[in-house]
Amino acid sequence: MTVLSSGLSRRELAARIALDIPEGSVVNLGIGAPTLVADAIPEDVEVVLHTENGMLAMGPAPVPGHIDPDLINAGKQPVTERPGASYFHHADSFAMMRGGHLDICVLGAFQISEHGDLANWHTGAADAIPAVGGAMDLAIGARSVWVMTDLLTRDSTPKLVTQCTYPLTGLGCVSRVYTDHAVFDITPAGFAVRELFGTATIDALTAATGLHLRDGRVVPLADGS
Amino acid sequence: MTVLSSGLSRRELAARIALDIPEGSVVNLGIGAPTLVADAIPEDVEVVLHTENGMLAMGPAPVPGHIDPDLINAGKQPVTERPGASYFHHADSFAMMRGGHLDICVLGAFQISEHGDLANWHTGAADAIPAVGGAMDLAIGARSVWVMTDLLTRDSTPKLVTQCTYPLTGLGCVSRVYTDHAVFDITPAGFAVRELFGTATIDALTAATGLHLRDGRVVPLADGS
Amino acid sequence: MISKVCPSVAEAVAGIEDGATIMIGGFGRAGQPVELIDALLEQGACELVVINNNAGNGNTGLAALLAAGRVRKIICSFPRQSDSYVFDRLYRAGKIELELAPQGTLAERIRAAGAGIGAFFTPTGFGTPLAAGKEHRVIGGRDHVLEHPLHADYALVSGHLADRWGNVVYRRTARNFGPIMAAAAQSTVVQVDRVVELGAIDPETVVTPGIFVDRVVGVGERTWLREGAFVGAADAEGNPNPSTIESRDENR
Amino acid sequence: MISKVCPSVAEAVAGIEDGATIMIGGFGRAGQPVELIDALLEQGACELVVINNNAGNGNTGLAALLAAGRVRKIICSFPRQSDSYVFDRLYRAGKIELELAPQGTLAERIRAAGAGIGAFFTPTGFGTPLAAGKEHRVIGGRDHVLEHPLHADYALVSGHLADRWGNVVYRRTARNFGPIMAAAAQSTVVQVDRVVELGAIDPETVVTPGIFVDRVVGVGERTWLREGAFVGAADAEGNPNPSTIESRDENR
Repeated sequence: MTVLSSGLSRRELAARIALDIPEGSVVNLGIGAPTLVADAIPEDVEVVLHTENGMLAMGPAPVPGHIDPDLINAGKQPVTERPGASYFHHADSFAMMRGGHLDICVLGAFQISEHGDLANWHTGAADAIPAVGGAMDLAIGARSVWVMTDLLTRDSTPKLVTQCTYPLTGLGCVSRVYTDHAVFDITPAGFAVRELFGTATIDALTAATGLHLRDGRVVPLADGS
Repeated sequence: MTVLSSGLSRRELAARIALDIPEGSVVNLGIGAPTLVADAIPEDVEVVLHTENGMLAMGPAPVPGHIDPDLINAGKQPVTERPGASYFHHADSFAMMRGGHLDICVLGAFQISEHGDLANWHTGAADAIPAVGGAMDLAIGARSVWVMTDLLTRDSTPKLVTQCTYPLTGLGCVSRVYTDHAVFDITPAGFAVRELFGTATIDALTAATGLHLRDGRVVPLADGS
Repeated sequence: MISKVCPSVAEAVAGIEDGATIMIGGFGRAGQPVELIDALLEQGACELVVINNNAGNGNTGLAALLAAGRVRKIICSFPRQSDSYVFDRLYRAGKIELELAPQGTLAERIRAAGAGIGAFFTPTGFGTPLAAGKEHRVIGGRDHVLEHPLHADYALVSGHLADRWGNVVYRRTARNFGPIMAAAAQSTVVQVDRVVELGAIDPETVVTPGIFVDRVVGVGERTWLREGAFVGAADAEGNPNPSTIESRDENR
Repeated sequence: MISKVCPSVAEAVAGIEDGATIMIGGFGRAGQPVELIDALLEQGACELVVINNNAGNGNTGLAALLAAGRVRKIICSFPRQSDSYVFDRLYRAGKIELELAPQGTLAERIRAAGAGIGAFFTPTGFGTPLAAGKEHRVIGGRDHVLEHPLHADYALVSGHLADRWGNVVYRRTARNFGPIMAAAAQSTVVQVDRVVELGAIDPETVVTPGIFVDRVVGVGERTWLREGAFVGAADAEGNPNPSTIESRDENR
């Protein structure tokens, strides 16, 4: 049985995701790891970043000494403003999301099912303080919902599953999952491997996840299985 | 039987209505005759006029040669802008109305029932082209809905009725009716005469309308019945 | 580079299909995208369903589209105006279908479409013929009726300034239905007096963010404006009235 | 003459009753009306129901109100933050009630209250625990749940500038919940950096029209601003960081 070696780093994965974002897209990067994607979009490529706290055309973190506390992202980190930016209130911001106007959002996940169900807001643990934020609105709102996550948890439990056991964020909403070892499309027949990273093979992924995986590679790589 | 002599002119009635508008009120004057009320509000009294096509603090008609076609009222007549004005889109404008934020609106009417039902958008005639505009939104939205109307139609049919026969604009929404001969409050017991104009008497009003009218005068006038 | 700017109104309305549902901004003349409507007339699409507050007036703009027999149905709040004779004639002849909505319900239905709301309960219209047949519910002791979103294939909107990303600002009461229609349509075309540089519009003042806009076309400043400032030069219909122009520089 | 201007934050929050439902603007620190919250703490009202996106962080502002035991229940979307230890402790001790809503549903419920909408169907949350027990309906082939408006007795909002009529403009992402909360409450109190003359705010740029505002109070400009322009002088928490102030004139 093939074993998965170490996969892409988060920064490498963010760069890989950035490559798939067409110029002109309006993109929401949620909070946490997906926000790394912003740094990987080339300066001369016009991708419009939406932050749900009321802004389009968000720019990168400010240089030291130029933090404007009135200008933050959904993760409450200081950001900047790009030419072409706009501000709006929360109802308008979520109208953009719920109304299907965002092209892409990239979210983290606890679990993704082969039907595209997403669980990313609550572990279900009895003592956990639940906090959902804008995750459910993004999950049902963006035209394409991509997940950026490790394939496995620290204790090697797969995050890609046949059925989510954690409380759901949205049903059938995820279209693609970017992990450290491979990219998966969600198809009517379940997970399809779109791309393999490093030494990963479909066999190794199957062994690690216990899932039935289809080969859905659009551009087979020389070093693929 | 007492007979009603000629009552107040529209301009006089508009001035009477203006007296009842407290400073600081936000007021919508609909279209047609009620718009005359605007001219009767003293310059130094701050009443904020709302026009449903997206403006607060509308001012009077422009001087000749200063018509701005982008600045009109709900009747599509050119108006001006006062200091403290604001502009907003149609959904926000009607949110103000439906959300109960207007203090007063003054509307015209075909019929008003003793329960406060209003009919002012459609005669019900088969060949009439129906047009409702913002009347229904004002009727249910403003905190106080006042009607400005003649007591009788040209053929002496009363506009104040026990039950409207024309298609309704809103149910139980009118609180006061200003007519050329008297001002009426709508009370749980029906119409109450609040004030008489000129030589009008409650007997004469009763004779003209066939209604049971209560005497609800708050400040009895020396020349009243 | 993102550029939604079209070189001509003809290109801005290209591709609109027969049978399309089209939102057209404006309240009377204010905010009516006259140049885009003229281009649509030229373009030829027919059997259209039009959503507008009114049903056209005079002989130009929306009225001209109606007169040319290109509109199958109109959804509006106030078709009857002193000079809405084109619509009046078609309606009385049974040549156009009319769906009437209270103006605030019309606006909220358009807003709901853009905001992804499936339906909403409103007190407006309860007990009137315009609520006939609609689902009714008492909420908080008050009667409400259920209303559904109004979606469209296209929105034709008139703004004041826009940049190449489609950020738009409006002028005064010409704003009216523009922002909500821009958000409610699959494809939104905005005509503006002037296309300005990206970054020239203060982000705090953007009314329609570019996310809602697909095409932008500049149609030139109106005669009563100069650099966006009012100089006084029109009648109420928006027709130029040069005798009233204040210190207008004809060489501009 | 209309003047909604209060001479002090104490007068701005006077009259807030025990048991009141209070919307508090802000997303994290941005737009949080800290001076009004401090005044409310001083004022003494208790058994409050608070509606805010978060549940306070650090020891100041909303967190201080919670720490003082004055809040019975909080309605929010995201109570858990790295420094939300005050809420965390109260919640785990069963000393505060939590109603959790998806952020967009929270915003839309607030908007619905201000807009007089009785209820609305939204696709957000369907199939999740946050939709449990809520009415469900398939509209246009899509699952929706029914959500109801969130009203409040008071809204405490932080803006940038206001005039004596209560017209308000905000700064950048500090706008967030301010405009919709101002419209949803029976009584709205807005703190701003500066109160300006009536007419000083361009009518095209007003974000919250005065119709939604009952009281206005100026609390002084933040250290990182000068005449409303950013000069760079704070850390991410909004604490002054004078070493980074650019050419700040200390005599102003």
